[in-house]
Amino acid sequence: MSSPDTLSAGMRSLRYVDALREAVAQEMRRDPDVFCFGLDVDDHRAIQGSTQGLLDEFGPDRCFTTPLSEDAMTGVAIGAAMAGMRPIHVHIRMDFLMLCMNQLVNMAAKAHYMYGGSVKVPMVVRSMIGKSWGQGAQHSQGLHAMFMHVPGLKVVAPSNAYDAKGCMIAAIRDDNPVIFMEHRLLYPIEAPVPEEPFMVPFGRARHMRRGDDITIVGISNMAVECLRAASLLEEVGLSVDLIDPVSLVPLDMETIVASVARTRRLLVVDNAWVSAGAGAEIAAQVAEQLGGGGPLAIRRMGFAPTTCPTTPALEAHFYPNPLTIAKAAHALAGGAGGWEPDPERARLAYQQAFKGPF
Amino acid sequence: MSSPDTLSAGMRSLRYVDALREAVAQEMRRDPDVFCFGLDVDDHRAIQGSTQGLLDEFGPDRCFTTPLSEDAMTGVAIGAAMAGMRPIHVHIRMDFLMLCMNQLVNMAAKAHYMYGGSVKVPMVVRSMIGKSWGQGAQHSQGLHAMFMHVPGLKVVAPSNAYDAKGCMIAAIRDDNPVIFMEHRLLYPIEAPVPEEPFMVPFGRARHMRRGDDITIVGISNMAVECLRAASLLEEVGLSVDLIDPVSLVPLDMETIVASVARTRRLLVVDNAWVSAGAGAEIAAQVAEQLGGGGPLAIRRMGFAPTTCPTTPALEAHFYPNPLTIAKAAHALAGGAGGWEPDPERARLAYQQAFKGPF
Amino acid sequence: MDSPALKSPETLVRLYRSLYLVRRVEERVAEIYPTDRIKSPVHLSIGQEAIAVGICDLLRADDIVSGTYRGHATYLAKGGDPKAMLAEMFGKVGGCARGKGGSMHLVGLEQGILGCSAVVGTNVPVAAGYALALKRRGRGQVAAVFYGDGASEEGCVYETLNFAALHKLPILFICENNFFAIHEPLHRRWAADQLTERVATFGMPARRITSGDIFEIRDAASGLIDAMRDGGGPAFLECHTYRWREHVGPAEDYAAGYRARTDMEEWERRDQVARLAAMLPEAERRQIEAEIEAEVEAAVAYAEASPFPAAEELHAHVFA
Amino acid sequence: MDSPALKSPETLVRLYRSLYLVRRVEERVAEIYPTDRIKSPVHLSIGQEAIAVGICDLLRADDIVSGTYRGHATYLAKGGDPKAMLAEMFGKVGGCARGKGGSMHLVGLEQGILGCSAVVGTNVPVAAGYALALKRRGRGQVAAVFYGDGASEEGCVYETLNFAALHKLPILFICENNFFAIHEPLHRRWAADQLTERVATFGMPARRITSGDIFEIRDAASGLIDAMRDGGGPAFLECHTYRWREHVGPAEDYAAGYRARTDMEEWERRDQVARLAAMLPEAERRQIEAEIEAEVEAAVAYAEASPFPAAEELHAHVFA
Ligand SMILES: Cc1ncc(C[n+]2csc(CCOP(=O)(O)OP(=O)(O)O)c2C)c(N)n1
Ligand SMILES: Cc1ncc(C[n+]2csc(CCOP(=O)(O)OP(=O)(O)O)c2C)c(N)n1
Ligand SMILES: [Mg+2]
Ligand SMILES: [Mg+2]
Repeated sequence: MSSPDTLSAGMRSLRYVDALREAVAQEMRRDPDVFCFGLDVDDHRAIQGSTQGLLDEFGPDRCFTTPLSEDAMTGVAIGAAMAGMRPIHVHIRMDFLMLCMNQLVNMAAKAHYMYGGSVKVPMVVRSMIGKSWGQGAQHSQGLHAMFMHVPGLKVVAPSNAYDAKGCMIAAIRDDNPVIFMEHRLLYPIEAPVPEEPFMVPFGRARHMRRGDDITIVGISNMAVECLRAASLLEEVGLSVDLIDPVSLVPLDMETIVASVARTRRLLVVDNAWVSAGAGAEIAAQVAEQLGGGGPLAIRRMGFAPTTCPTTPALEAHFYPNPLTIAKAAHALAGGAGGWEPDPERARLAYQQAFKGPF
Repeated sequence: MSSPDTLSAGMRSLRYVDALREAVAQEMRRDPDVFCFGLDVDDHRAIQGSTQGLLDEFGPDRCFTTPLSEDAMTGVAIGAAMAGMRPIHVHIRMDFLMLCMNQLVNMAAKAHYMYGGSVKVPMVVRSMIGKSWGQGAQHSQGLHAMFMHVPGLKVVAPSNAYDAKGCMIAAIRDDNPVIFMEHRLLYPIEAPVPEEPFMVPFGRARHMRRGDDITIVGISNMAVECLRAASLLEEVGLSVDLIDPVSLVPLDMETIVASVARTRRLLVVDNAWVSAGAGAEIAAQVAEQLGGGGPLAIRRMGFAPTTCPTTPALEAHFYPNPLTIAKAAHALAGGAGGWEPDPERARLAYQQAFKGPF
Repeated sequence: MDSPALKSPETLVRLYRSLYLVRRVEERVAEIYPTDRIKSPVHLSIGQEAIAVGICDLLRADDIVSGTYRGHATYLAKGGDPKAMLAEMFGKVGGCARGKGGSMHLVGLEQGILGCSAVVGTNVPVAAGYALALKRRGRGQVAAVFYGDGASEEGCVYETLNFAALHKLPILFICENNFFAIHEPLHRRWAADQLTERVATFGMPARRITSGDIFEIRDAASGLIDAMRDGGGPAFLECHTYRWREHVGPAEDYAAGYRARTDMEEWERRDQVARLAAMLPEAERRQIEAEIEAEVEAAVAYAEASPFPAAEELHAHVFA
Repeated sequence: MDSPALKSPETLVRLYRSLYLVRRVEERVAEIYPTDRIKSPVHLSIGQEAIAVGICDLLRADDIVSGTYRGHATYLAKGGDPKAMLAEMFGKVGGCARGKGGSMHLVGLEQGILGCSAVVGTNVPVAAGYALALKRRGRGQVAAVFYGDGASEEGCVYETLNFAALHKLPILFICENNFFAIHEPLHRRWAADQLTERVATFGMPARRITSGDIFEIRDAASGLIDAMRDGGGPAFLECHTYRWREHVGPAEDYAAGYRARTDMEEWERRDQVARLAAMLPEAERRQIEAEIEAEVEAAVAYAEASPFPAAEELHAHVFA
């Protein structure tokens, strides 16, 4: 598998948001059955630019806004998909998926099975996770765990522009409903991305860094935050095996288990609540497969077990960050207590990564 | 804490369904702000009898059906709760909660927090899990994991008549939204239940059986199925420490961890899918807390990772049952391969427990 | 409407054949049910057949219907295979959903039958999505979606009406108003009996038909469907009707007290099966009935003979 | 409606005071916003004040309002505390939600202000639930729920209208139709411009007011609210209005091209703040304005001075 780290022929540095846009545009060119709809996809803001140009190139039949009716619009996507089209339904916030849970869980996930294989539901549900600047309770949730729970849905969470493009193309070509989660703060981050269409296959985790002391799994934007944490840990001599699962369903447990089999230490960092979350699933599978073989150090991090507050004074403590991740990993690896990475250096590393607003 | 096992003064043997009904009726008598509404609560079937008599005793202002509008009706419950009432909103299937996820997740769970503590949302959301006889894809789901994921919601899953009554009274008096899950097949099962109102406190697991060889956690009706499995295991000399968590949020991990600290073996059996489920949370917490201390054998069981099929030929393989539970526990405890409990005996034990239809 | 064209001998025969098939399949299901060979809840539409039959009679083979858990009539009237239907209800691998869906999830894409759903209202936006695809295809195909008076209360149904009208989708909405959702009468659920007027405000033709008359239903739908094929956009019919049996299960339930048997009897007097039977020459009627009896028995026999799915099938079809 | 009673000097003063307060608070917010001290998205209602002000003027202290993320006007018009509002937007512990809710979740139960919600439409059924409790209490209290033209498309809003009419809840539904949901105009979202007619089919009085005239709004609401207090059940008002600034943020956005500045200018000519200012004696007007300027500055100062919540507050209020 090629990777987002190295710039080779036919690649340019592309922002995450542009990678998404390019993937959709290329697929719409290739396949007239692909269309893109959802609130505000066709306005001048174009979902932060991620649908820019689609209306001009493909016209209002293939790129259109909807009434504020998320539930029915999800049903519409399902019906169109059953008829052989390939809808991409866009939500500007993952929180709004709660309005269409019935269609997603009771229809999309189940149709292929409960109709005995006689229909397919090839649709992509795009949604963005918001963070910071007072997004607050209802504009900040990462709810992927709910979708991981229900058989029949695929769930993808690319953390870089390369995977964003490759996963989007794979999602559009997939014959199943795919919950495609994006993170608002990743949108401006660049990575080398091939110009040609390509697929990042689901179910293959990406090794972002190789190391021997501790396995860290970082989900969605947390993969990026873990990368910064890993560089802080390097300074105290801890080498991190950093894994980005890329897709959560299917989930590449093989790569994760093989890593923890070596390190016997696992830290999962999620951009979501911990309880019954993606981290719980990963930790449980690791424990099931490796627990019999001797001591195993496991820890999960994620949102604080609270609603997300708007005030930055509290929000700062709501999310894991490179500092708290590094410290947790250090402790898990048996590091001597009291290590305090220089917060300035942690913040610096962090800001270098995110050029976007906070 | 008194228990559902022993009949003492002021107790009678009561069916689960009647325990629910009695709890609600007693609370409605005590507190005029309690009311019970939802589709079909006031018809002659009275939600399998669980709301029988409420209309007659309390009148149509306090016991009423609704239009088929689960989403708005959930908002109505929230608003009434904010105004100081104590609504009990009834859904005949847990699957239908997918229609009101937005109100439950984005409003009920968050209101107290996002309004800085200035409102409370004391409401109970009752729903039943269906099983067998062709319930199929959309009438059989146990979706508690989704609610465990979101801070601000309590989640209760009583497995016997005693807990059904005690938890219902506790849920009604609780100042927070409580997701109260019932299992259809538990409705006819009797247990000794006090006549007086009483509360079963949330966050205290119940030891259904004490043993030393393996810890089994059984959720909702699976607690009953595990009990049968435990008696099969006894025959081959394995003693089971069987725990019913009763409430999933708050979750009494102390009792579970203390048990696994002794047995070093954990089997969680849930009436739901395994992926990112309640079992994942329990297994992950156990691994976090005990993994460092040496080998640990962990396994989860639940629904097959498929949609629920209607045909009994397939449905039989969809659920854990005393036979498959006993075999899994036996294997986990290092029992010699190839043990096959007599299926007739397993089935017999099973049928004795459930008098209801399959 | 009693225009002669609508009562042409061919039409009469077609309608009676379809009505009789639906009625007899359901009566057989009711007979078999107590034997526990049907391992699935059944929601019979006995008494309500004329709506599905009248409307499906106007549909082309490549048109689409979408029904509910009470979907036997929709399935059969659109040309669904009674064998596959019965086998499905028996939980057999020869069923239209290989035994995985049961009575509430009948499906037949080859005959243009979108899968039925057990969550009330969910089929409505899905059908509209299918209609969106039909419109894009531009072959004049239409979709007809059936749902109950109860379903009309669900938010997603209103949302769908707005969207369908906005996009001029080729879809006919049919509300089968049988005055009850399970045991709850309209007056406990509807603030006002103005559903048809409400739907009209979305800017689509909307008509209420209270007679239960299959010709009136068919005639009303006919013009609407023709206009739809030419890009005229969606339309709506509210058809009054009556469920003769209990909500779920094979029996009558007038003893329960939530409705009066006399209400049913009024509808029974208008029974379209009996009415059309009387309009046909005796010999012709007998022949149709004999043919259909044979077809029904063959379906039952097929269902009996079909094997249960093998255990491995449990894991098939999770992902396409 | 220009009846003299409605323009009594007291009424005029009350309305102007409220209008001016809302306008000035929002203008101050817009001024402060670029300094990044307001750490929250802001959805200004500048230009739309007359609806909240006109209706809240008729409400008793123990009545209830429910607004949206664009809820500054609702909050202030119902007597919300500008200090608590500004502190909330600054993320300070002195805020009405202790800094946990921000601009989109203003709340003030003591003044009868149900918390605002950032998920469009969600506040509507919640307000109806509150109204159900008010009805049970039997003290003649009413609820007024405000929502946008976009919200009117959400399924739960239709569901709520039916339920409110069915149960004769004391609730006034007010749709603030500013012709846009973010940047999407009505014609891309509404199949037909018959919202008011549609709501009337639920069996409640429904009126459309297109003028933006605060007296017309107040007068229309007055009769409806009086009837409601006596058990008359819910009512609906669609009030046309116009959002002068961008959807979220402090600036104008006519350069974006999705709407014309001239459309705004037409509404600006009808500006109720300026209109009422002109109706007041100069001295009286100046005094009101001076008082309010002082109040606004005091609120800003309070917000600045209030501390951020302590870190431990993160874990408070998860459960009651
Ligand atoms: C969303 C949802 N809510 C509730 C139910 C339970 N339920 C099953 S059928 C039914 C009545 C539906 O009434 P209607 O739409 O009029 O159809 P009918 O059964 O009369 O044909 C109800 C409430 C359900 N299946 N789905
Ligand atoms: C359920 C939901 N869908 C989408 C959004 C994104 N969104 C925020 S405001 C808005 C427009 C709402 O328009 P309207 O109800 O007319 O209110 P206005 O902003 O014009 O006052 C949208 C679509 C949301 N917050 N909630
Ligand atoms: Mg009905
Ligand atoms: Mg608007």
